[in-house]
Formats: sequence, C-alpha cells, structure tokens
Amino acid sequence: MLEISDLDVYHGSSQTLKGMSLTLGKGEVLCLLGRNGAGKTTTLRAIMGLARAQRGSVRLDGAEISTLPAHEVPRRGIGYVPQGRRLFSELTVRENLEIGLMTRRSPRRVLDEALALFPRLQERLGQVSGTLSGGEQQMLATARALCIDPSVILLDEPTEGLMPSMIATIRDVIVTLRDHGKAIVLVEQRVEAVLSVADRVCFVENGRAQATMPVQDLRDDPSLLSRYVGVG
Amino acid sequence: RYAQAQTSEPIKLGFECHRTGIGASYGRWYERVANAAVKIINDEGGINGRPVQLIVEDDGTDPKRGAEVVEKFATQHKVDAVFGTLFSHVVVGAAPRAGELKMPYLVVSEGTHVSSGSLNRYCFQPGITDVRSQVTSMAPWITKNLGKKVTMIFPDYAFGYDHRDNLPPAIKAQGGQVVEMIAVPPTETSFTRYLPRIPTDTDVLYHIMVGPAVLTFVTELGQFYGSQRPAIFGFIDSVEAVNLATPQLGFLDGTYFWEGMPRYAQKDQSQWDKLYRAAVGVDDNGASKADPKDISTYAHMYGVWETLFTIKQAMQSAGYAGPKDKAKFIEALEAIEKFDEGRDHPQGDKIFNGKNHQAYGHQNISKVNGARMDVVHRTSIEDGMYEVKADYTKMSL
Amino acid sequence: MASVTLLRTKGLSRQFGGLKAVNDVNFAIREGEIRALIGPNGAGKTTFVSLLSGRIAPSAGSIEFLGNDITARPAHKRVRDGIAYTFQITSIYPMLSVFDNVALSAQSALQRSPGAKPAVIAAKAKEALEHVGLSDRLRDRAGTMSYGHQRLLEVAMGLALEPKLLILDEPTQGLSDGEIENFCRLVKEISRSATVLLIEHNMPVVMKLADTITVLNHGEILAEGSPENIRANAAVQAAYLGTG
Amino acid sequence: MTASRTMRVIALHVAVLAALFLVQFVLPDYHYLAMTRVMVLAIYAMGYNMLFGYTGLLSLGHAMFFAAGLYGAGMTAYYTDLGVPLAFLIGICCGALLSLIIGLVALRTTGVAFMIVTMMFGQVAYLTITYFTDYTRGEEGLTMPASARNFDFLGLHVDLTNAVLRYNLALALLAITLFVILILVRGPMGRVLIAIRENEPRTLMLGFDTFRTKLGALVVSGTISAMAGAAYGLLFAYIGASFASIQYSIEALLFTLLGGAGTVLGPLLGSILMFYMIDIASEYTAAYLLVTGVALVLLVLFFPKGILGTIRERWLPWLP
Amino acid sequence: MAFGPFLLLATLEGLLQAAVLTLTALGLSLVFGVMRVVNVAHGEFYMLGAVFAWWVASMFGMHPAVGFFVALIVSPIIVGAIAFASERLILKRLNYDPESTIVATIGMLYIIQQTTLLTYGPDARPVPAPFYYRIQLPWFGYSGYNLFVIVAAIVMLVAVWFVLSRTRLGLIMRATQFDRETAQAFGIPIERVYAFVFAAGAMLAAIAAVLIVPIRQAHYLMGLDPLLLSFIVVILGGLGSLRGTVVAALLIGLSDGIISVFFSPTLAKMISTLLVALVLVFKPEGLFGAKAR
Ligand SMILES: Nc1ncnc2c1ncn2[C@@H]1O[C@H](COP(=O)(O)OP(=O)(O)OP(=O)(O)O)[C@@H](O)[C@H]1O
Ligand SMILES: Nc1ncnc2c1ncn2[C@@H]1O[C@H](COP(=O)(O)OP(=O)(O)OP(=O)(O)O)[C@@H](O)[C@H]1O
Ligand SMILES: [Mg+2]
Ligand SMILES: [Mg+2]
Repeated sequence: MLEISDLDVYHGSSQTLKGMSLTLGKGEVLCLLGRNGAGKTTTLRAIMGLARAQRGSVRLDGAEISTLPAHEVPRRGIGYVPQGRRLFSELTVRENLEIGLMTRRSPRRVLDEALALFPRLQERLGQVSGTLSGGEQQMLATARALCIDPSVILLDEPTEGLMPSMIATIRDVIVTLRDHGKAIVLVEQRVEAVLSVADRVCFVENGRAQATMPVQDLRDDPSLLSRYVGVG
Repeated sequence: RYAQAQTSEPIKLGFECHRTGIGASYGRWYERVANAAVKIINDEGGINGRPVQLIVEDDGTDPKRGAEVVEKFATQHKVDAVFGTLFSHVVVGAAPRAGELKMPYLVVSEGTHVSSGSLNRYCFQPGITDVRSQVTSMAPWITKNLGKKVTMIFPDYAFGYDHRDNLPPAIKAQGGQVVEMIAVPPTETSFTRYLPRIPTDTDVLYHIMVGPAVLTFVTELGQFYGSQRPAIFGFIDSVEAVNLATPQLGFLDGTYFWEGMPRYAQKDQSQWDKLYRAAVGVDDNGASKADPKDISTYAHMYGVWETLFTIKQAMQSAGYAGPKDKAKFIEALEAIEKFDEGRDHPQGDKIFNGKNHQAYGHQNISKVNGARMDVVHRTSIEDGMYEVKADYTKMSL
Repeated sequence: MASVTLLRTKGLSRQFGGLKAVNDVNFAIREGEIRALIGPNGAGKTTFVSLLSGRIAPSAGSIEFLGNDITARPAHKRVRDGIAYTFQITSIYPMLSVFDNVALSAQSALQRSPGAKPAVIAAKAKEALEHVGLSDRLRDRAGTMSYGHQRLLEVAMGLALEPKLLILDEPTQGLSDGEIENFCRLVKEISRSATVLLIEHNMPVVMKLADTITVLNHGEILAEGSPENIRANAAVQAAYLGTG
Repeated sequence: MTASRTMRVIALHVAVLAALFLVQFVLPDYHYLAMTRVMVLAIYAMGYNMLFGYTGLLSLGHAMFFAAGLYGAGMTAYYTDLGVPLAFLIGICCGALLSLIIGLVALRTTGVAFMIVTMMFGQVAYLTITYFTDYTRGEEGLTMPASARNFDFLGLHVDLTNAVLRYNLALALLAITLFVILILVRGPMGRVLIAIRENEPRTLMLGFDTFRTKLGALVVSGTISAMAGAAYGLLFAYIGASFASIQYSIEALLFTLLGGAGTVLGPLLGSILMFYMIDIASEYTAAYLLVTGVALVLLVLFFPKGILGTIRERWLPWLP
Repeated sequence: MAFGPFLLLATLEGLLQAAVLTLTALGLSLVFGVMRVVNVAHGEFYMLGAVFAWWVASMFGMHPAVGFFVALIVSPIIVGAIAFASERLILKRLNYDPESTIVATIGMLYIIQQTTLLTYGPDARPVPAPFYYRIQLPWFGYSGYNLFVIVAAIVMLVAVWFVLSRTRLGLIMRATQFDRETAQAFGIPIERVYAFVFAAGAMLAAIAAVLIVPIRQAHYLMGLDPLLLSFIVVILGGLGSLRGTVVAALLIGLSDGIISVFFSPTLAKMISTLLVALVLVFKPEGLFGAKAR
C-alpha cells in the first residue's frame, strides 16, 4: 500500500538519499536496518514530506503523496513516531494526544484504544509531557501517532532508551497493530528486537536500499548481518 | 534678470529641515515658507544679482543627523549659509560643527541657546524672538489680567527649560508667584495624572507643550476641569498645526495664547500679513488654501521668511560674492540694529542685537473665541528686553 | 588504589513538587571501576547523576568527591575537578564543526594547566575524536550528522575533558549494533585512566562492561552487586527486566 | 587554525585599515567628515557585536554605554579643566564601571529577558540624564567649550577642530578596537563566547564559568562602546540625551546585523552601508527611511546572515 | 488635591493604560510565543490601526459613533490583511530565523511608518469619541469613554482567553510553538497557522489602537511606546501566560502613575522602570512564566 521509488534527497549539496526504493503491504512490518547515518530517518522524513525529494515518488494506495504539503501527509493516514520522540513538551499528555486526534477528526474510540495499550499514560494525562521519564515519553510519542488512526505507521527507533520490560511492551504493541492490519515501517538498531517482529528486512546503506529480504533469510543466515551492517 | 551679476552662479542656501521625526509638522510648513520667500527673492533678481538656490536636507529632528547635515551643506553642497532649524537639541547638536566649519547658521527655534551666548559666532537667530524675551514680555500682562498665582506645566525638555528658567523671575518681578512647576517627561502621551498636582488656589494655568501629544494634553485638561477652571494661558506651541475647530478643543474657549504672529487674520490685518499669507498659500484661518484641514504653524513659521530676507539684506550690504566673504557677511549681520515692519518683516518691527545675535520683537496675546483666536494685546518691544551679557563679536571669525 | 573511594553521597535527595525523584541515596564509587546504574524508566537515574554533576541542586544530603564536600560547588567547578557528564538528551553545538565541539572540551581540560598552546588543544581534540571514530568528519557541522554520530561526538566531548569520573547517560542510545561493539571497547579503554559511571538500558552492554551494578527504583537503591547477582535478583527482575 | 589562515586574516584586516588610511587622500570633503563619524560609530557597533554577535546576548540598552562614555568624557571636559586626554580616559572608565554593574545584575537573565532588562536599564540611564538637566541640559545637550577643542598632549598641540587630525584619531581608535576584538575572538576566549552563544548549558557542563565569561564579554563590549561615545563627544563637541535613547541601541543592532553578526568587520561594513544608504536616499525623498526599510528587507532576504556573515557561509569560511 | 482622589485618578489612568497595553501586548505575545518572531513592527500595526481609524471615521462623518464603530471593525481587518501579506512575502521566506526576522521587521517598521508619513502626513489627528460623557467626581472630572475602553478591553481579553485555552485553534497554536516539524507531521498546516497568528497579533494591536485613538490621536510616530511597553509586559508577565500579561500590564500601568504621586514625573519613571527591571532580574522567567527559556 506504500510504495517508494527512486527517491533522491539532498541536504545542501550533499546527497543523503540516492535512489531509495521500498514497498510495504497491508499488515506487514518492514524493518529498516543500517549503520548510523545511512539514511533511515531521512527516508521516513521524506515519506512524511518533511524532507523534500528532488526526484522519485512516494505513493500511498497508488496516489502520489510526495508532492503534497507536509501537513497533508498525516491526513492521508500516515502516523509518525519521530526519532528522539519530539513531544510538544510544554503541553500535557492529554493535549499531545488531542493534537493527534485533531488531524483526522478521529473518534474518541481511537484515543481509548491507544490509551489501552499504554495504561501508564492513562495515569498521567494531566502531566506536562516534558517532565515524563524517557520511557513514558516514548510511549506518549507512539500513542500520539496512533491517535490519528493511521493505516501506515512509521516508527523511528521506538525502543531507544527504554528499559527491557518496556521494549517488550513496545514490541507487543507493534505486533498488535500489525494484527489490526496496519502497515508498519520500523527503524531499529537492535537486531534481536527486529527478528521477533519484522516480516521483511531492508538493509539501508549510503542512502539506498541495499537488499530487502524476508526476515526468515536473516534468521537462517546471520552472516548477512555482518555483510550489510558490519555486526559479527 | 540676473544681468548685472559678474557671475550667475546661484547663491546656495542650505535649509536644514525637520521633514521627519517629531518636528515634521513644523518642518513641512517651514519648507513652504522658505520656498515662497525664495521665489520672491529670485523674482526680484536674487541676491547681489545672483539667484538663490535652496538646498533642503532632512535632519530627522535628530541632533546627530543635524550635525551631519551641516557638514554636508558645508562640504558637499558648499552652501553659503544654513538656516531653518527649529528644535533646540538639533540646534545645539549642530552648532559646534557650524562654528568649526565656519558656516553661518541661522536658526528659527525660539530657544535661548543663541541669545544666551552658549553657541558660537556663526549662529544667529534674526527671525524670531527668543523664549526668554517672550516670557518676560508676557508676565506683566498675565499677572495684571489673569492672576498672580501661576502654575506652569511644561515639557521636561530643552524647550520647556527656557520657560522654566525664565517665567518665575518674570512673574516675581511683577509681584506674582509661580506656585507649582510641573515638568512632564517628553515621552509622555497622557497627562491626566499630572493634573491633580495643580494646586487648587491656582489663578492661572500656564501651559506649554510640544509634539504630537499636545492635543491629548488639552483634551485631558478639559475632561479634568469641566467648566470650573482657573484662567488658562498657553503658548500656541500646544496647538500649532492643530485645528481649533476640533470638538475636543471646545474647552479652550475663553483661554489665552501667546502667538508670535496671529494665525487668524485680524480685523486690523496689515497689508504685509495679507501679502505673506497669499505668498505662502495660507487662508484667513491659518490653514492651507489647498486643504482647509491642513493647519499651519503660523505663529512660528514667519521666522523662516524673515530670516531669509535678513540673509538677503546682510549679503547685500556686505557685497557678498562668495564663500570668501563669509566674514563680511557675519559682520554685516552683526551690524544690523533693527528691522522695520514691511514685506520682509511682516510680523512687525524688531530690534536686533549684534552682540548676542538675537532679534527682539512684538508678541501677541490672543483669546480663543469660538474656534478662532483674536489678538487682545500686543506687547511692545521694550516689554521683552532684558540685560544681554553674551557677546559673540569677541570671538574670532 | 582500587579501594580508594572517589565519590560518595549521603542521604542524597531531590524532590520535584511532591515527587521524590531521588530519595535518601547513599552511594559510593571506587576509583577505577566501571559502575552501571540501571533501573526502570523514571527511576531517577538521570536526576541522580544530575545531582552529582551539579546540574541540579539537591533538596537534602551531601556529595563528597575525593574526600571534599562538593555539595554546594557550582557545576562548572565540578567539571574542572574532574566530573564529566554526557547528556542523555544530546547536547552539542550543532552549528559548530565537530572539531570545535571537541576542542572546547580539550580547552576546558587544559584550563587546569594554563598556558596551553592551540596546537596542544588541537592534538587532544583529534585524539578524542580518533577514539570514537569520528576523525574523518572534523570539518563537518555537528548538527548535520546523524543522531548516532552526534551521540558519539557527545562521548568524545566527555573524553576530551580528561575526567576522573566520566558519567555516561545512556550512551548507546541510537547506536547501531556495530557501533555498540566499538563503544564497549572504548569504555574499557577509558576505564584504565578514569572511573566510569554508566547509565544503560542495554543489558548485554551492562553485563559485559560493569564491575558492579546499582539498581535504582522509585528514587531509591533497590540492589547493588556484581552483574551475576543482579541478574539473579528477583526484585530486580520484577521491577526492571520484566522476564529476566 | 593553520598559520596560513592566520596570515590571511591579519592581511585582510591590515588591508582594510590601510585602505581606510589611504582613502583620506582622495575622499571629497564631505565624505571625509562623514567617514570620520562613521568610523566612530563603527567602533560602537563593533563593541556591540562583541556581545551580540559572538556571545549571543542581544542587548537593547547599549546606548547607555555609549552615553556613559559620551557624558563621562563630555561632562569632564565641560565642567573641569582636567584636560581632554584625561576626560577621554574618564569616559572609558565610566563605561567600564557601568557595564560591570549592569552585567552583574542583568546577566542573571538570558534570552529575551536579557534584551528587555537591558532595554529598561537603558531607559533608566536616559531618564537619569534628563533628570539631571541642571547639569546635562537633557535632550538639548551641551556643546563643548573652546578649551576642549585645543589642548597640549605630551608636548604636542592638538587641535580637535582639525579635520585631518580627527580622521586619523578615529582611524587609530578603530584600528585598536579591531585588533583587540580580533585577538579576543580568535583566542580561547572567543571560542568560549561562541560556545555560550550556541549552547550555554553545555558550555557550563564543559567546565567553563559562563557567567564570568559573559560578564567579561559585556564589560569589554561596554567599554568599547563607551570609548566610541567618549571619542564622539570630544571629536564632535556635542553631548546630548538623544544618544542614550533606545533608537541608538537599535542602531548598533542594525549595523551589526546588516554587516553580519559575529564577523569582525561586519559592524564596520554595516555602519558604512547604513550611513550612505540614508545619506543618499535622503537626497531624493523625505521618506528616505522608506528606502532604508525596503533595502533592509531585500538585504535580509538575500543575505540572511548579514553581508559578511552570508559571504562567510557561502564563500569564505575562514573569515573571522 | 488630597492624596485619596489623587490616587484614585492615578489608578483610573493606570487601568486605562493597562487595558490598552494588555491588548497590544497580547498580540505581540502571540506572535512571539508561537512563531518565535520578535516583531519590531508590532507598534506600527498599532499605529496603522489608529491611522485607518481616522481615515474610516472621517469617511463616515455622519455621527461620531457610526464612524467609530465602523472603524473598530474595518481598521483591524485592513491591518490584519497587511500583516498577513507581509508574513507571506517576507517572514515566511526567511524561515522565521530569529536574527533575520529582527532585521526584516525593522525594515517593515520603516516601510510602514514612512509610507504613513508620505500619505497621512506628520500631524496628529483626532478621531471623535463615539460618545462624550464626562463623569463629574467631587474632586475632578473623568471621561466616561475611558471607562468604556477599559470594559471593551476586558471583553476582548476574555474572548482571546477563550480561544486560546478552550478551542482547538488555541491548542494548535500552542503545539506549533514547540516543534514546527513535528506539528507538521501531525497535520498542522503551520504555514497557515503562522500567517493567521501574525495577522491576529497585528489585529489585536489595531483594536487597541482604535479604542485609544479618540483619547490619544493618530500620529505616525505613535508606535514606539506601545512596542517597548508591550515587550516589557510580555516578558515580565512570563511568556505565554495570559494571566501574567494582564498582571504585568496592570503593574506597568499603575506603577509610574502611583509612584508619581510621590516623586517628580521623571524620577517616578526612573524608579518604576528600575523596579520593573529588577523584578525581571530576580525572576527572569517572568511573574507567571513556567521556566526560563
Ligand atoms: N539537516 C541535515 N543537514 C545536512 N545533512 C543531514 C541533515 N540531516 C541528515 N543529514 C545527513 O544525512 C545522512 C543520513 O542521516 P539520517 O538521520 O537519515 O541517518 P540514520 O540512518 O537515521 O542514522 P541514525 O541511525 O544515526 O539515526 C547523515 O550522514 C547526515 O549527516
Ligand atoms: N524538572 C522536573 N519536574 C518534574 N518532574 C521531573 C523533573 N525531572 C524529572 N522528573 C521526574 O522525575 C522522575 C525521574 O526522572 P529521571 O529523568 O531521573 O528518570 P530516569 O531514571 O533517568 O529515566 P529514563 O531511564 O527514562 O531516562 C520521573 O518521573 C520524571 O517525570
Ligand atoms: Mg535516525
Ligand atoms: Mg534518564
């Protein structure tokens, strides 16, 4: 349902994405792996229209979205959990979530569903989000993206800075979402975390998709890892 | 027309004008007067057979720019004299540069900076009487006709100080007393809260305000007092360029103003006033002929006219031929003793003191009568005389 | 030498409104060790080390460093004493070059020995960048680097301070597995010349590096001990590891 | 960094100063006087830039430091017979002292609060001058007596009404300022200043006493501004309250932003440009500020970091 | 005059100033809070509000009240449109960079001010008050219109407060101020929000100006004072705090009036300015600010 082909993105004179292409189907988890600076975040930003592509296309259900103004993209149903959370830090938890709801005029039900996934947030609705602990902030960032009732969700390193038990929670959430038929792009550094949730894995290197494969291949042949991301 | 001159190179006069800044209302009218006077001078063959060219530079009513403008006149435009400045701080800021550049600098500012001797030999004020003299000549009439206990409200600014320093002694000399002096910061835009400081036993309220907030001042005075008020005497500066027919000003009815030259054509209007009005384009109500809503700064701007004709007079008597004759020009100015009433001096005759470079003339006191003003008293020149200590002629040229 | 206490806190507490983020913590770290500080999100780890570094002031308790009471000492003086802190939320100079970022640290370190030449500063800065593997990006503007590289830069800035105690707040956050391996090697190396206090959620890293682990929960010390002990500790499993 | 780069920087600045020295032989009279004035104002702007451009502290009260120098020197010359050189020194000291006091108080704030607090202190300074009108003659100001226009210094007779002398005095002061600033910003202090501008909490946690550094920057900046003020009052023989008004603080900001904040030569370029923009435009229209306004908007659209700032960003990264 | 009445008058005047100041400052605070733009031209929007009020009022000269109320609607709309256009044409292209926007808004200040000078002229011109009613107190008289201004300002304030804290628009504006990019990623059209905010800020200033112009006259240089005072109020109150803005405006409005009961005016101004500055020094985040930024 999401199809990216041949994206070029420049930052000033340096080219960050060099012909990035990806496809993503309904109910699928695609995981992007790659070294620091490979261009994973930039890919997600390009999908969201936050980084402008000089060339190439991004299609959602066949419709071109790379030419839309950035604020139109989430309204088409793409939820984004940015790297580093980027909450509206002086707004309360509830207000952060309301911003999400506003985007698509989502019904209250969506909010309840999101909160059901993160009971911790339920307790802290009135707290100013900037004072939440790191883990709580990550939950809020994810919940906020869910509030727009997306069909595609982009998660940029959602487990960063989380304690092990929380990582497990996030993983469960991702699985639940997939089971609800959402399409998910997950950027992750931790390979074991990836192996347990992803359907397909895409190795990003130097601004392009070096190889894409079913996750089974990776399980079968761990040497692939060292080949693409230099991990032994 | 300029046939008899050895050269038809124009005489260049630098007009330092408040085109912008808080003095802009005055500047605009000063410029109109200057143009009218120069036109007459040129129509009559110029000065010493040479046409007069007016070069206008805006000083933004700012002393720093004022000094720069004088420099520019002296060194770039290479003018023969500079004239026109009104606001005291601009005069004081620019005067040293005029002195050092040996540039005759004729101001129309009323300030006492020229007459008190604090500037230099190149600075003159031949077109308008200084505030000290104005105040001195007003005091007897005020104490005699309005009352002996005077409260004064004045801007906490150069112009106000001339009043602050000179009114109390003048009133005292007449057996009166200044009971309260209220200095209002120059940045003030609202005055109501100063009004309670006016002592209740005040006979006369003496006010003098400049700048765009004057109308507010008068309005608020009206709100404050309603119909029970002390006698009020003001300097017209408070309502220069302001239409007296403005509803908020109804309260001024029956109060008195000092006017250098009466804004409304009087019954006994002199032919010179008539001529001057026509030349500048001012109607009998002191407004622009082109736009009756555009009120002039009539009480002051005649000074520009008279200054220009004074320049002409002095240059002619000095046989001025070019910048090398500047000393002669200065000396010719200093040699002037009086001006006769006439076309060149429509405001009236004047005495000129060559030592302190200041002219002394008649003053008018007008009463507001239903949105116009009528002169009720005209002072004699002697009323405004005081002992002059300054002597610029001792300075080198 | 290994038994010298480098830093000690007594009854250290910090409240935010009604919340006791750090509550009566008695903590000591020996010279030369690598100490890991773990605990659930929101346990108060960052708050605790912020107290140590002087970024925030304690509500109660005292801090002793090398035998001196530094509770009231301003933060920048503590840095000069040798307590360096790398931020959990990346805090670098995004508009300056990578080199300048680290050169600033080196310059600060050399404040202690005045009369330092620019050349010395440059050399120290380059050395620190070498350590973290950023030496090929000297001239890049720091803000344009990817997040992971910015984290490494942050560590390099800590290193160039030549601290006695280096506090690393979740340094591996955002690093790819490959970089983490390098990073572990780096920490080992640092620990030869400095004491390291490491906050981490990445358990493999903690297990591999730490000599001792302190577990914080609800602002209090829940457990302290060797990696094996901690892994086996039931309370820690319940509060933190989830399964174990 | 490298020696060649240092050479290039020194060469550039020497060249600029040499050019300013040489143009005096060809400048028409008016521009000669104008440049004298502009150089003094440029010193003021350079002092301002020290604080704003390098340290990132936006002050809207800098006119008070200029005025401290102006009045410190001017009042001394007007009321005492200590002599002009001493008056000049006293002016500078007034500025140094005032900036130290203001710094100790105002630097407790940061960002916009700092901007507002300095603006208010500036207003207080302005009001103080008008309050003591008996001595200062407030807005109207004072003109220097003849004794302050001629004096003997180290056996030399100095005549301040001499335009050539004034030009070269101004140039000398400019040169001194330029090199003081160059040395400061290229040295270790400069790096810390920039670090404070970019990320103050981090700089504190790197072990720098940011308060003291900022205070140092403010005092240097205030003192340079005061020197410009003292020079202005003595060279041009007028002191007045309008120099302490907020417009003059904004002027320094404008010069700096126009030329390029955080570049050594930016304020000089900005002062020259702004002066001539107004001077030339005013010959054509009373609304010359309209021209200035349009020019500012266009400039900022095409040179967002100021002229030199943008040049440095795009072409000459070594520019200090 | 006795002390009591004197104080009463100073208080009334202070309230009037505070009322107008609050509205103006609120506009500035909105722009600064949401866009992080130090809008130096804010005072000029205020001035334009007054000038257009004069213009409208002199066109509808039948009865002062008609002219005034038409001006109260038309003038802010024109000013808002001008602000909107300048945001689109200038600020947007600068990407809201803090330093560039200062230069640009100084440029705008000159452009607006000088265009007014060229067209409207240098004179101060009055707009008749919609009604004239003088309240005679035992000690002095006071204008009924002044009280109307205070009430009108309070009504406006409540309206703004409602929008900011109770509506979606308010939430959007508050979210936008922290993180532009993330706001976009949540469907907030920040460009439109910014243009709207900039126009709304200018309109608030214009409304304040229309209210005050029957008391103070329209003049092309009238923008500076409100600009400076608004900045003080915004920062003193604490960024983004509506309550703070009101309290600070009251403080500023009342302080030098009341202090001038005891000292000469210039000294009173000095003291009150110094006091307010010191409040900021010891509470840099403002009276009601969350924390220093
Ligand atoms: N705003 C920017 N300006 C210039 N270069 C940029 C910018 N943002 C990213 N880059 C460059 O683009 C490249 C890719 O960055 P990106 O953030 O997409 O990497 P990433 O794969 O997400 O890395 P990480 O795992 O560290 O988050 C990096 O080399 C970075 O330097
Ligand atoms: N300035 C503050 N105001 C209010 N509460 C705060 C503040 N700073 C931290 N807290 C609260 O204190 C608790 C401890 O926070 P801290 O950041 O120390 O946690 P942490 O252990 O570092 O968590 P994480 O692993 O998620 O980074 C949290 O509940 C947090 O919400
Ligand atoms: Mg990334
Ligand atoms: Mg933490």
